[in-house]
Amino acid sequence: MENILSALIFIPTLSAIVLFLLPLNVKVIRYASFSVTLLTTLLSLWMFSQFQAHSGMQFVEEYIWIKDYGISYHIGIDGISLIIVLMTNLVMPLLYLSFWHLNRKGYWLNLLIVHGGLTGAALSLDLILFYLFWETMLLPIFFLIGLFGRENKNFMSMKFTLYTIFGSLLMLLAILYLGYSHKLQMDIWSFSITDLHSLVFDSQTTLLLFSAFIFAFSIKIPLFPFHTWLPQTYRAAPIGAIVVMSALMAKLGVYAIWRFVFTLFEDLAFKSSYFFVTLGLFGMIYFGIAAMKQRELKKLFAYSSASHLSLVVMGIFAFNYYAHLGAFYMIASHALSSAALFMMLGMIYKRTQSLHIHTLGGIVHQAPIFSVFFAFFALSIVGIPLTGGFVSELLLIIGAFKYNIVLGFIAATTLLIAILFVFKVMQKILYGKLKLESFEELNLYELLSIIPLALLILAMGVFPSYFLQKIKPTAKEYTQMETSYVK
Amino acid sequence: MLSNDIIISLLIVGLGAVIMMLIAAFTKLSNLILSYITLFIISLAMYFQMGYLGELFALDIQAELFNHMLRFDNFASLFNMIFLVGAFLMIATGRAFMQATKFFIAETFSLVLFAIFSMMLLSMANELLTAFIALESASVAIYILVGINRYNVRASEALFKYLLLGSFSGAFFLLGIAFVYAQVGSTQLGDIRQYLLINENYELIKVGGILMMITILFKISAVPFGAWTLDVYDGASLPITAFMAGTFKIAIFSVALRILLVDYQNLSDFFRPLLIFISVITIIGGSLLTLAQQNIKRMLAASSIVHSGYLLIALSATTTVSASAAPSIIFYLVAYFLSAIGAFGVLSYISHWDTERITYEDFKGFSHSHPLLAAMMSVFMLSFAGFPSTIGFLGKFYIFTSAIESGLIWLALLGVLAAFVSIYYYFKVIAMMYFYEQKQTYDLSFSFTPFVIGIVALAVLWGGIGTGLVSFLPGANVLIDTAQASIMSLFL
Amino acid sequence: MIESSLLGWVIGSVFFSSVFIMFIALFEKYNDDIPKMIYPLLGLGGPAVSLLCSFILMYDFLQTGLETHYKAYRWLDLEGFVVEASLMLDSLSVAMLSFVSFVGFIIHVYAHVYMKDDPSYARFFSWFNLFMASMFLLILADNPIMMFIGWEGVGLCSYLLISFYFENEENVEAGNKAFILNRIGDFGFLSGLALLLLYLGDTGFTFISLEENIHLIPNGTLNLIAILLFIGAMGKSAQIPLYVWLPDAMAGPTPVSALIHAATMVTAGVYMIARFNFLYTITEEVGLFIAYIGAFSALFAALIAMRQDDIKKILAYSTMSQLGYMFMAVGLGAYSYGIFHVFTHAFFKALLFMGAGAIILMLHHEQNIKKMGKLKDKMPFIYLMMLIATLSISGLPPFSGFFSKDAILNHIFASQNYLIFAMALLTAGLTSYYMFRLLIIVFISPSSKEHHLLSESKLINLTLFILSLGALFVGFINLPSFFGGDEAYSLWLNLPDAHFHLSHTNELILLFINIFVALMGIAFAFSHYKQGTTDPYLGLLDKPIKNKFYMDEFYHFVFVKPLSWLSVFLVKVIDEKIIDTFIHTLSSGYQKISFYTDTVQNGNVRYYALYMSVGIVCIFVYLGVS
Amino acid sequence: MLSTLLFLILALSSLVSAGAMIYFKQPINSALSFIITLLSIAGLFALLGGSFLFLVQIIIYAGAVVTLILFIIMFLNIKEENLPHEPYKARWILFMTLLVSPFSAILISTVNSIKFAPLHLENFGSIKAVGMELFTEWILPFEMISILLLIALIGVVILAKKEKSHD
Amino acid sequence: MIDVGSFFILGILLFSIGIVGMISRRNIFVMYMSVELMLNAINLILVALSHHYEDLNGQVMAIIIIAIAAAEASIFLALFVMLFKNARSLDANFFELLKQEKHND
Repeated sequence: MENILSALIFIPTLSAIVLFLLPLNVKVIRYASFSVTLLTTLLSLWMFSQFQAHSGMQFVEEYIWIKDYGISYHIGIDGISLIIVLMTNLVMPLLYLSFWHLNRKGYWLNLLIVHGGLTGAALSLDLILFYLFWETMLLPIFFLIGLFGRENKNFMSMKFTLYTIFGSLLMLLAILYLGYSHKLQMDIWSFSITDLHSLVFDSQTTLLLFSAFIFAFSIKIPLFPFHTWLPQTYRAAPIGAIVVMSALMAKLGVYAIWRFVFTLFEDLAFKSSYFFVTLGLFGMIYFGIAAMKQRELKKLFAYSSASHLSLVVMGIFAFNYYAHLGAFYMIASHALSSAALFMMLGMIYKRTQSLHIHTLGGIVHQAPIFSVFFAFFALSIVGIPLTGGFVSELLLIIGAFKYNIVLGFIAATTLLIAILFVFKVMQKILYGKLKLESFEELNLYELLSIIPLALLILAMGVFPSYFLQKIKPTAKEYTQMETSYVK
Repeated sequence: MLSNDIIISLLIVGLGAVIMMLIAAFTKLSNLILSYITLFIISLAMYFQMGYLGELFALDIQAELFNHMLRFDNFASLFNMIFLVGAFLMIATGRAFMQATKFFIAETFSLVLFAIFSMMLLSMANELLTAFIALESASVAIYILVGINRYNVRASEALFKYLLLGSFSGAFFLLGIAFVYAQVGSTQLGDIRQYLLINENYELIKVGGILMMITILFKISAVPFGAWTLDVYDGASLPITAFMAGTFKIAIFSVALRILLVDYQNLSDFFRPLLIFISVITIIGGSLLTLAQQNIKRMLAASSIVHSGYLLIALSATTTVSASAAPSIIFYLVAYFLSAIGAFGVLSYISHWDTERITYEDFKGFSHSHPLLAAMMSVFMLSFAGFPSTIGFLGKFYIFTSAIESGLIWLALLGVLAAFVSIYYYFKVIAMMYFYEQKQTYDLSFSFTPFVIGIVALAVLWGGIGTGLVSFLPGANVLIDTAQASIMSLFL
Repeated sequence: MIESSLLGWVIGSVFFSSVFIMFIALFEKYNDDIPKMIYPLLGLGGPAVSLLCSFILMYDFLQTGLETHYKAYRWLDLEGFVVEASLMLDSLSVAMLSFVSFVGFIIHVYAHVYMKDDPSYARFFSWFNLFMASMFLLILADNPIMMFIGWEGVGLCSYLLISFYFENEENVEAGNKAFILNRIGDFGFLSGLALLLLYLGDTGFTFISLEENIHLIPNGTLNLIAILLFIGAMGKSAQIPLYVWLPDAMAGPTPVSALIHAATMVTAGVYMIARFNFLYTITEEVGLFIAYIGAFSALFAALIAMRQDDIKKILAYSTMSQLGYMFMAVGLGAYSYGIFHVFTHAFFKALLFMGAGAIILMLHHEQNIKKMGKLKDKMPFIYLMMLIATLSISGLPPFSGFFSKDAILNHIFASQNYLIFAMALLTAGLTSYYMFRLLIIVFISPSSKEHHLLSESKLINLTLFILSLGALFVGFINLPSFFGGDEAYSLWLNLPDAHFHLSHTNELILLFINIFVALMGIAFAFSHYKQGTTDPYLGLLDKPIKNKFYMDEFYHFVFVKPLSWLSVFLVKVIDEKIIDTFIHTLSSGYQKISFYTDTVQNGNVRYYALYMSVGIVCIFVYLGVS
Repeated sequence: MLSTLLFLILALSSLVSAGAMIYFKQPINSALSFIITLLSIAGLFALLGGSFLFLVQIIIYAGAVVTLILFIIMFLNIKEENLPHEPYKARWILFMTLLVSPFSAILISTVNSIKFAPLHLENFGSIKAVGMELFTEWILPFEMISILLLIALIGVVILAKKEKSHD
Repeated sequence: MIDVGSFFILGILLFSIGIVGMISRRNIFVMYMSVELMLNAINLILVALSHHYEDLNGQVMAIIIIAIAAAEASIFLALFVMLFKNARSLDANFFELLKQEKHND
């Protein structure tokens, strides 16, 4: 079972291709793809059980791909990629359940491909390989938006794709330059980060490369000036795509900063940490306030997740143990909560064909179970104790204080940011007078799709130490700097 | 004797051409059978060619025939192989189209074979005038193929433009030969190199080089010499367009590489800025032109200008230290040629009538009626756009790395930006196929064309992700190795 | 030992009863054969069990005097920083536990009657018990993190219960307001904790270890932490400036107001300060600040209460001002007095609310006192109860309120903060004034219209009666030496109180002053409201007081308006106008250029040749110059 | 001396007739003046001693090609209205001359940069010698020419073949 | 005293005239003849060079080029016939079908 990671990557992808080629009806495809995701989930859980709690790479596989350029199929997993992979494999099957009765063949297949792409991007340790997956997972999103979106879906799918690809193309250039300079310095091509780690550049080159990478990732996350695609895209995109984007892809952007930017440009990342911590906090507040007056639920939660992700970015750039741990934990917990929330938005949309806050109201009267779950997930976004959100926010705040007292206070406002809109939303759509003539209660599939998430979020809030133990070593990786760093 | 079995595939093609001509003249065989015969001839030639492809540094088969007029080396053999494959795929993918349209008369196939024959000579030519004759005869064959549908005004206009401008530009090549001859007293490529190594004053050779370069730039449709491209590609019928875009362009590059690498190495300092400038304006102009096109055929034509721009980047990189530049050109050529054959194949398959203008509109909802074809088309578009996991990506990868390697990082940046723009117009096709309701229905006759296209699509994908892990299938590795070997064989 | 796990059960029983109730209620409609009895059973059973457990624990504690610790599991374990999910029972928590569990249970019984016809009875009890659970956690936590979890929990439950009648969006608004203001407090609390963690995190993070290592923190930081924690207390205990949520919180059902917004939750702030006594004893200036805040809040609330007509609002403001007393006490280092006042206050304030609730219930949910009147002989028992409570809150001997309030006043005087003392005294007078205003208007003064009342319920009267005993007698457990007592309660609590000596003569004088002030208030109330319910004109202050000093409007204009404006600005202007426009201009500009370029492609072969020759000439010019 | 004179006359006539060729409106006229150009070039060949080329030039070019052109022109019996109406011809020519002049100037200057042997007139391009050269050294290009002509033949057949139009 | 160089220069001049004629005239016959003129100019140069080098390569090349020119000539003329039949025009500007149809945006 030493090829477990490859299995995780390729089982979904290949099965998607096979299912596409076979002339099957939707029902079969749905069952098949669901069972595939279930299988990968089981595999990933097994892998989790085998995972040792140390900071090194594990389950490493390496095969030559293009030898003249030292490109190799080099994958491995450590604490943080473990989070991404686990989250991907946990969310995906539930996502399938959440809109089980959808009769669109392409939906399932694209999701499968995205599944594989995400896993691959999270696991690859070779820049070219990473780039391959990074781009590949863009395509299904493009299709999902274009095929199943609403309103100006075609325009938005194109805009989203161009926006993202623009970033990644610059990154590609940087990657190539890195490989070349490895040739210059070690006179052999290589794109494996373990080799590139040892390169040395003059400050200006480093800055350029660094910013190329950061640019690409901060579009995906998104960070402050590069976020304008987000609300419109979320508005146009179908729920499946949104769940993937907000719950998984955005996190992948943060992960990529950690994996590549920190590995390659450790010092510069560390020097510029102040800037990014500030940017992160600014983004957190900016998006939080921007979300306040949104009336379209998808856009609202788009902004809210952007705000949380800025907080995460702050965390990983704060370069201390607590902040890093908090960031990781928030990646996980927020992935779960936002996935659940967007799924439930999808359920609302399925029932009412509208996500505008004014058309909804008084759902409690007809669907108490739905309301309880919705409220629970909304509160987990706010970071109520006994949810994973609370632990992560606690750790992040401590980390921020450790980084700098003043910024610590700003970071602590995260307690206030989310409540600006979450309670409004609950008031408007759950409470209040009855606006809808009928809102049917969750059916079995939908229940099955969200109950695991709810339980997991609770467990993460109640037994954090259990969940943290396997990622603790990784979080320590870049914290040796605290000592050298005098504030 | 030795020389014969070296050029045996060449002879096969030549003879086949003549035979086809005679068959066309004296029998009334149907298009179908003729195409099968042609395919058979080509595959025979391929079979013989294959032998030389395998052994990389086979010095013993290095031979110069006909008192150094021809030079047979790995370089030539690789290109010959590509031409043969190109012709094969062109006919195989274009068959349905050729059947649907009446005007592909019997002579077509012999012309195709003649064109291939001339191209093979071109890639072997070791003497300037020989090269020109080969170029000219290939061009003439293609002129006629462009105008093959002579009742179509557009086709004849395309022929007119191409012929006039072609012969106009050809004159420059000849003038260039004259200048070279004036200085060196010979037109053998080896001699020119020798002369440059020994002598100091090479003004005329330089001028001659420029004059010959003009023709080459014209043929690979670099801005500002490539204005004909859109119209001619548009006017020609689809398989022919594919043939021009794929195979013929490669032939031009074969001779260009030979001349530039072997003979004009010492003048590279002079040519570099020229090539860089031209590649820049080619890329910019091409990108600008492409965005404006409504007709997919024209769009592909214009985008072929952009691809020539990429190739010119690598070509200008060859004038520097970069060793990987020249192989990267070959790789990119193969990548582009596969994608182009495929894309035009799909186009030709879905358009029964040549007069039909395939606009973006016509593609609306194509995936609903033909999911597989749409998927293939998407693969080709992605490969054009240089999307990862297609061969197009690796092609761009090599080009850009070679550019960076030779310190032309700004060119690489430009290329990246152009690639970004290209994403737009290639993805537009995909969007049209998938995201819109069906406009018009194609009732397509069943034939084995789609299978060929499918194989090409698989090749495109495999070229992008193919690894050494699967030994029996040559991946990107093997191709790039072969390219490097052939480039080295130039200097032996 | 067995009791330690009982600590867990104190919380567990209520928590699980809440969870069960919720699940049964949610899935009720899927099978109909659920006996309706199950809800009261669980809803009252949970608190009963926890009451039992806590009595056992308290008994044990009073016997042995040993602190009990119960460690459930390791909640968070980062190198150097460990948080256990563990509970602690010491004198302070026993003091809180005693009345929380007791009053809590009583109010549950009361609520059972109050809510029995409500369709969402189950929802109510599920949340009510959840609140109990969080409150117990808050009290019994042995480290600040656990305390904070309880702290947030009670906040959440109060939000849920305030917006219990959610058909009316104003109630939901009130709930949101409560939660948001609490959250602002929590922001301070959590920041304080984070700072504590930074300094003391790796030396263990229980209250005990904190107490040991508190000296490691530099002084300035210490003050900062103290203030931050107090901000938390402000939010929870409705002190200026974070008080505005409390009056609106009365939107919830009356039992909620009685339990959460009078007896227990709002006093959590005081409890927290007392918990952190080791911190506040070494930061006097912060303590003084706290005391001033308390004093101002007390006076402010008392003033507003004079002109309120909603019976529950009046009580809410009185709660706020009583809390002010407590903060004065703890601020000036009299932790035990503060806690003692919390203790007594729990009884009489709960009694007041429940009485009010009873009235409201019988008057078909009429809350405006101006519409009541002459109820004395219609509901004599309730009148009696209310009277006891009112006397107690007005601080007249021998009622419980007297002892606690008197102790606090004495302490303030002894600590020579005369300004605070003056305010406290004035507040005392005002308190008795507005409380009797309420009493008189409701029960005595002539009423315009005739009420036909619902019958009063025995069970409710029983609960009132029990509490009234508390309101009467609990005062005696902390009998000061002046009355021959030995302040047993304070001694038993043994918190690090600041002690100031005060001569018996002074005490006597103070005693009389206090009683006199209270009586004055009563007298004024009688003189004003004997005949009619019309309020006398108060000159300049009249309008501001009526409008609660325009605080809500102030907040609205200073915080809410600008924020929402900013939100719109960010999205509509910065995102859409500036950034997006920039991007779109780029793309459209490129498209324009490309369409211009296309005109070069004019289809004329001669022009193509011309372009060629131009290119050629350019190349040759380059050749010429090079 | 004589050769100089001859050269000057022939060069002048070729240039002038070439200019005339690109200027005349009627294709017939320009074809005729083109013949004059060709003939004078043939004369220059002779001056350079390429006797065989002299013949070839006269026979193939002046004889065959241009005659063919003339024949076609006649055959199409082009009337006045078929001719393009070129109001700006003179301007175009002027403009192009200006445009091209740097090109030719630079070429000429480069040519001048090297020293050529002076002209000495004796006939060495005899038919036999040229033939020998052609069939030994240049055999391959010669063969390829044949193929090129073959292709051209096919092309002409295809383009000119009579056939029922299908539409 | 003239030398081979002057032939060379003459050839270049004729070549340039050819370019001019090719571009500035609209009559397709004249355009074609200009191309032919260019080829002749090259021939002249080659022959002059062969004279200069005293070998026959130049002349042979000239012959070959004449042959090429002949080949082109045949196609040109066939094309002209075809075009004239289709369009009844000798005007190069007349053939402008192949361009971007007016896009409306």
